[in-house]
Amino acid sequence: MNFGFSEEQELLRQQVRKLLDEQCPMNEVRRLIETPEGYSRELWKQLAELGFLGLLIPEEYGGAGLGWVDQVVMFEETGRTLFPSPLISTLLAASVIGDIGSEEQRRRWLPVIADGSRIGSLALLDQADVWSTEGVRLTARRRGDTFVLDGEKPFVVDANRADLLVVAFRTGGDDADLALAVVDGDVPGLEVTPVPTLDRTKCLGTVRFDDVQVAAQDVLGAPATAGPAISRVLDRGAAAVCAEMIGAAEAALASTVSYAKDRIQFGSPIGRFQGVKHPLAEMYTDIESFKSLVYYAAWALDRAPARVPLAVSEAKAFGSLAFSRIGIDGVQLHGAVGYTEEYDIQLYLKRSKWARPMFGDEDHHHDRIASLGGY
Amino acid sequence: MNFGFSEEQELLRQQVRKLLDEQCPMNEVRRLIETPEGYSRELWKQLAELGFLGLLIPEEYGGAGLGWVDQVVMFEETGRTLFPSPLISTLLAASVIGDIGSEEQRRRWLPVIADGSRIGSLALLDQADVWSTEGVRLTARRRGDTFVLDGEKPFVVDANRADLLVVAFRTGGDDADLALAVVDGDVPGLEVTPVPTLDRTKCLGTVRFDDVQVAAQDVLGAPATAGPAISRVLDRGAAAVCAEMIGAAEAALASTVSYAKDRIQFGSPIGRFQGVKHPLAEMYTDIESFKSLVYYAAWALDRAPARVPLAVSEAKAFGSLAFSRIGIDGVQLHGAVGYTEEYDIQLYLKRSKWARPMFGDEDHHHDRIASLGGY
Amino acid sequence: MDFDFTPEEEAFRDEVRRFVAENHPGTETPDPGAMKKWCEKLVERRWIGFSWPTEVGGGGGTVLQQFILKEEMSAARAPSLGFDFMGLTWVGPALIRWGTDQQKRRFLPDLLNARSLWCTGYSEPDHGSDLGSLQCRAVREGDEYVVNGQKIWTTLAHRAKWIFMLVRCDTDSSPSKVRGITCLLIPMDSPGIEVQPIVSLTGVHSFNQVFFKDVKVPVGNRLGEEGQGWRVVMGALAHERSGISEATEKVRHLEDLIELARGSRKNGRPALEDASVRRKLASFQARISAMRLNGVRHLTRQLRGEAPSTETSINKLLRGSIEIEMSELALGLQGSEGQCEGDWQARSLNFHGTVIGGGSPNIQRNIIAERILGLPKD
Amino acid sequence: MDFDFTPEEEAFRDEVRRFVAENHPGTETPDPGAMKKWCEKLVERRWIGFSWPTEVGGGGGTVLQQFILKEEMSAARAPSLGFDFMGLTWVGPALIRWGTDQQKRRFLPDLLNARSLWCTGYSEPDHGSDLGSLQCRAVREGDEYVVNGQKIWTTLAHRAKWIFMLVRCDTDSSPSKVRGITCLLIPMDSPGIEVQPIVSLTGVHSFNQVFFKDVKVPVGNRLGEEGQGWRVVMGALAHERSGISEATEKVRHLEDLIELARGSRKNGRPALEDASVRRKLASFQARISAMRLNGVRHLTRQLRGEAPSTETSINKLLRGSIEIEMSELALGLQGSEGQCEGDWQARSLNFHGTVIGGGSPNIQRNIIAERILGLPKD
Repeated sequence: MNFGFSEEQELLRQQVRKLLDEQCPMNEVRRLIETPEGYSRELWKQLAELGFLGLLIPEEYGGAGLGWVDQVVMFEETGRTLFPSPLISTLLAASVIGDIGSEEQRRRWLPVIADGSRIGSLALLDQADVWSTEGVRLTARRRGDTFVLDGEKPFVVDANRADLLVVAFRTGGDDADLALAVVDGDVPGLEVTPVPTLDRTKCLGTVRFDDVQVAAQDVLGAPATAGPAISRVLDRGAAAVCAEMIGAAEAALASTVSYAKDRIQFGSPIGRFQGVKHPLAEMYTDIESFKSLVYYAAWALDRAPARVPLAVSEAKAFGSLAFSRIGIDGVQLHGAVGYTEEYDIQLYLKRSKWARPMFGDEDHHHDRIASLGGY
Repeated sequence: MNFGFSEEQELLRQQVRKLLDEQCPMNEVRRLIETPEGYSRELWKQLAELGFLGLLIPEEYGGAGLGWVDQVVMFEETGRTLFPSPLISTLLAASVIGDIGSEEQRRRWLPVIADGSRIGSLALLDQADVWSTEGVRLTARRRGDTFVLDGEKPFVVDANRADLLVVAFRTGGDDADLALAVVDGDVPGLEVTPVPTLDRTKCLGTVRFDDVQVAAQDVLGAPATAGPAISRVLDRGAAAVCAEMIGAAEAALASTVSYAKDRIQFGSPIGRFQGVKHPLAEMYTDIESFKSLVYYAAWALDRAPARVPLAVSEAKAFGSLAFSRIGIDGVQLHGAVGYTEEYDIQLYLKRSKWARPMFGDEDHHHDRIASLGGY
Repeated sequence: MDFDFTPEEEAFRDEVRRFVAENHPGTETPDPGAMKKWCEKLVERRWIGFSWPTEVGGGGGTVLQQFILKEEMSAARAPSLGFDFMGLTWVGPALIRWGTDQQKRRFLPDLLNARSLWCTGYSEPDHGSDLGSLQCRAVREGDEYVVNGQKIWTTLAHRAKWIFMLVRCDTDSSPSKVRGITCLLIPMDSPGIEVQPIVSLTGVHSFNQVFFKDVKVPVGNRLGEEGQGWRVVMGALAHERSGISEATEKVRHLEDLIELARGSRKNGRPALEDASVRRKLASFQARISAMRLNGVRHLTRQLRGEAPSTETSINKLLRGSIEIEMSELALGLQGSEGQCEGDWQARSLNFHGTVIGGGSPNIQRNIIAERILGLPKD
Repeated sequence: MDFDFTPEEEAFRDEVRRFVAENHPGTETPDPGAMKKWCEKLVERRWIGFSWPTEVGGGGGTVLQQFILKEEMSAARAPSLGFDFMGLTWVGPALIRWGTDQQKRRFLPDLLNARSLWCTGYSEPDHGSDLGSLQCRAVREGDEYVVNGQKIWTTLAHRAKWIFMLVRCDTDSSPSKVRGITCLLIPMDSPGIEVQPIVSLTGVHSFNQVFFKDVKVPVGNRLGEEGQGWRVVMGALAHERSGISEATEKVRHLEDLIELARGSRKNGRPALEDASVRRKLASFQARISAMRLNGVRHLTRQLRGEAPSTETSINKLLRGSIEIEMSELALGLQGSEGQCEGDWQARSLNFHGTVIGGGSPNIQRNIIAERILGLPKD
């Protein structure tokens, strides 16, 4: 029993923080999200060179072979600075390949993800907001050895910048007929329509499949393994979003605390008044508790798979509510300037509105907690 | 359009307040609830003499012929002092008789209610917490000209002190077969088992019917009038409870404000701190808004019957939530003494727990608002 | 206690409804041409400045007619009653009460004929919620005032022709007083005025900072006496804040929200079958009714000639929590779509402006706690 | 990061489970005879004072074993580990750290053998949450202290044999300091002590006021030096407040609540089919998990020898809101039955004691805001 990070993990945190503070401070974030790509390819390369893109990828495939607890440390930092990048998407795509891909498939894709030359994403659900295998409706036709896809996956994160998409589809009526395949971002018939987002540090797109052919060798895993793999990656996705939420929530709190100390009204810093102080204390309480839940979920992802679904749902349910409140209260406690484009707090508010539905909102995860608990 | 009380109504308020302050201050309330009867018969007589028991009863039956807005004024005052008495029950029983009773029945019962010699109550539901005609399940057998009742009505308010009970039952399978009858409190076969209450200023009992005979002349109203009459009296009951809630909530706020002004901590009255001041402001906001809703509902009861169901549900839903919070926050803001038997604030907390489910809690009334609104 | 309207009032309501049916341009935010037409029709009826006395060219409408007019317009999602919100809300009533005949003749016709556009200079940096300590100074030099200082959160300053401006005239060194405050009417094209935009979190430019450097204002442009500025402003404020139009606006948002819920699914089932969704909607409905009725109480006080009470602060607090919770429910119903740009999404960000404008919720709580409940100041 | 237990720890868990299975008296609150038997069994195992060093007769259990012991006992709804909660929580650890050999010999055996009953004299009227300003005075006269003053909220003072008492010894006139505070151990039957009951809102007598009039206490009954009282108390406090037992208690209340929901109906349907009921229950579950994990973080700090952080304040805040909301849901599910006397009803009133005890939610918020976030004091 040990609730704490190792020295290596603390070092990792410092490295990531230093890199982001130096290379991607908030003015750079604001600049990047105005560019067509929305992120910095150079910084992406740099992350790859420092080994940060392959933390979870085993060493034999060019990664660092670390675990989710380490990955969470990194995401806390990318969340803190609202670092715009296809990091989570790429990591989740790699995790599916690592999870059920064949040796050959892993060798083919994991090293090029770890070295930063391929960006990945997930295109799982065509039934929006049904965060389970039930959300996969797209049914492939068979044409010889290949599958042919016709349909649409809405709300695909980073769709416009992904070199490869892990696509879920059905080959029959059962859940055993679920399939996952790696589809090239520029395969003929695949069209991505970007969708403007509220949180512009994140990208969304609709992926349209028009007679897209999927070769047998691009289909991941043995028969009947895709369903469970989808469930697992949805949990991993929720955990990743949670980890970024921690960092973002802490930054929102820090920014509001600092404003409360500096802003003088009626002759005192407003942070002296309990009407300001107490909501800040509640934010802190929520964040610390949320951290406990997320760290536990990350440990479960590494070491106790059976505990993952409940741990993840408790974390995401708690965090979705808490971070939403933090975003709103943070803006409100900034008073009128919270409403301006100039102050950063609004960017965290927008992030909270991004994070809440991502991989299921509080209602979804509360419902799941209840089902898992048999009530 | 006029949102305010008349001079007569303000006068009524002063009269009731003066009487209760003089005759039934809080130490008297505390004494009375330790007595077997739980209220003061002398004071009841006095209320009758002053005409306060028959505000709503038409003048030709010995009442004052006033309306619900007047009655609300009086209930605000009885709520303020947590006046222990079977007032609401008696008034509601009279209102059913006045509503659908025959001329003869009115002459028989209304004057003896108005003059204080008979206490009444409602025994409507045998399906607890189904606040509609669906909650009436008790089915009477016919024996010649009389109906025979066998069964139980739980949670009957003031059952132990009622001289007459307005009982709802069924004579067949349709809602048209619903019936209401006046049953004497000491009729053979009727047994009341008192149930200890959390809010001891209020009384509950289970009424058991064992071959209780109801004569035809005691059945109220023409056929098929009982169902609508039950619906109407449930709304009136909710309005009456709301009016008492206003008074109680205002008293809880006043007591907490006064404590916040007097109690010194860290060198200041605690009422200086926003952590105390702001919840008090929220209480005030809730109470004033609740008043608006209740006064409107009272006006609708007098003048616009079609608007009653929605107006009552909006008031009771809002008030159930608000008063619950006020009770809890009131105790909490009193700090440790709020937890003691000695301070009055706990009595208001208990009243809030009484009032919330009475004639439907916030969930019930929110559901009803939604149904009435067609969503 | 009477919540009915007289037959005359009901007849007026019908008149408004007919007018709207005939003249509604089909959208709440028409293009300038259609808006101009809409305003012309309103001017014909004297519904701009409807509650102002007929002697000054107003419509002479009663408080209740005004209430009915606003409520019906809002319910029908009609465009606003003119576009000079600040001018009609603040400047007109203040001019009528405090203006010289010359000032009235000069400014009221434009206001009544929808040809004006005013902004108001109240807030200053570092004194957002604390009007009594404003710093902008006017020094009298002969027949002119020379104004120096800065205003912030000035809505539409970049388009307004005039600013209704509060300055400090006293030479008293202690600044935290309302005594020295004076009201000036200043053309926005005066030399020495500079307007800098403030962009909102949704990228919209409506607020501004306004800088005043040696701006010369003729003494004839002073409204009321020196030191009366506070009363000039507050008198106007009292009569325009029943909160009823806010309640009516919320009724419409709730209708939208119910429609959104009708088209959404939750946990695989229609969202309207979800008990928590239904109850939240119902709770909004109850609270919006409370807002409306609180507004009616405010009206009654007006009708009785009583001083306005705390209904404004109460309704602002109610409104703040309703805005937050409605936005959260709406985005929750939208799910992934809530991550994209859209009306509800913009509303979920924009309400922060309305919640904070005119005093944050904490300021409202202080007002209630200190002025009504008599708790000690912090 | 590791949330697993070692095989040895798991073996100890099994041992506790077996013990409970064999010795559980069938109720959490057994009659005195059964409680005595239960305590004897605990004493045999050295599970009373389990975490105290073996040198003083304690069980020598590790922090984690102690955690496992408490968690399993709570999960099994076993009676408490002894009945002298105050003695075991405050007095024992303080004696072990600060007591003279003679004091240890005199007091520890009774504590370990479940023969003691202590109360603690911290709070005073007007200084409930502000321990540093306590007023109760002890004046040294030869070999004795003479104690005068008053304590309040003294749990079980009417039954305790001894009081673990904080007094002020300094003659310094400025009272708001912890410097002069001293800890005395005083027999409750000393002449000059008077106990007055405080009855709770549920009619239960557990708190008291205790009056001290010229109570003479031998100097040998002083624990630690004069002026060290604050450290004596705080050292003990730090080690007993992981908040894990509170979380485990809440787990059990949640089980009860789910059972209640299982047997209730809402709007004519089983309450567990009601989305809002289910989600509230799930939200309690998530928050209780957070409490437990916050407690584990606290344990880790202890294991690493680090100073305890804010986990206690955090968990007290979490707990407060969970208590309130669980009570509201429970009574909501009970409907009319909630108006009667019963367990949930009593709990819905009683939690006010636990929420306020040890510092109200507002005090916790101040602690977090000032000590952790560095905001200025009010």
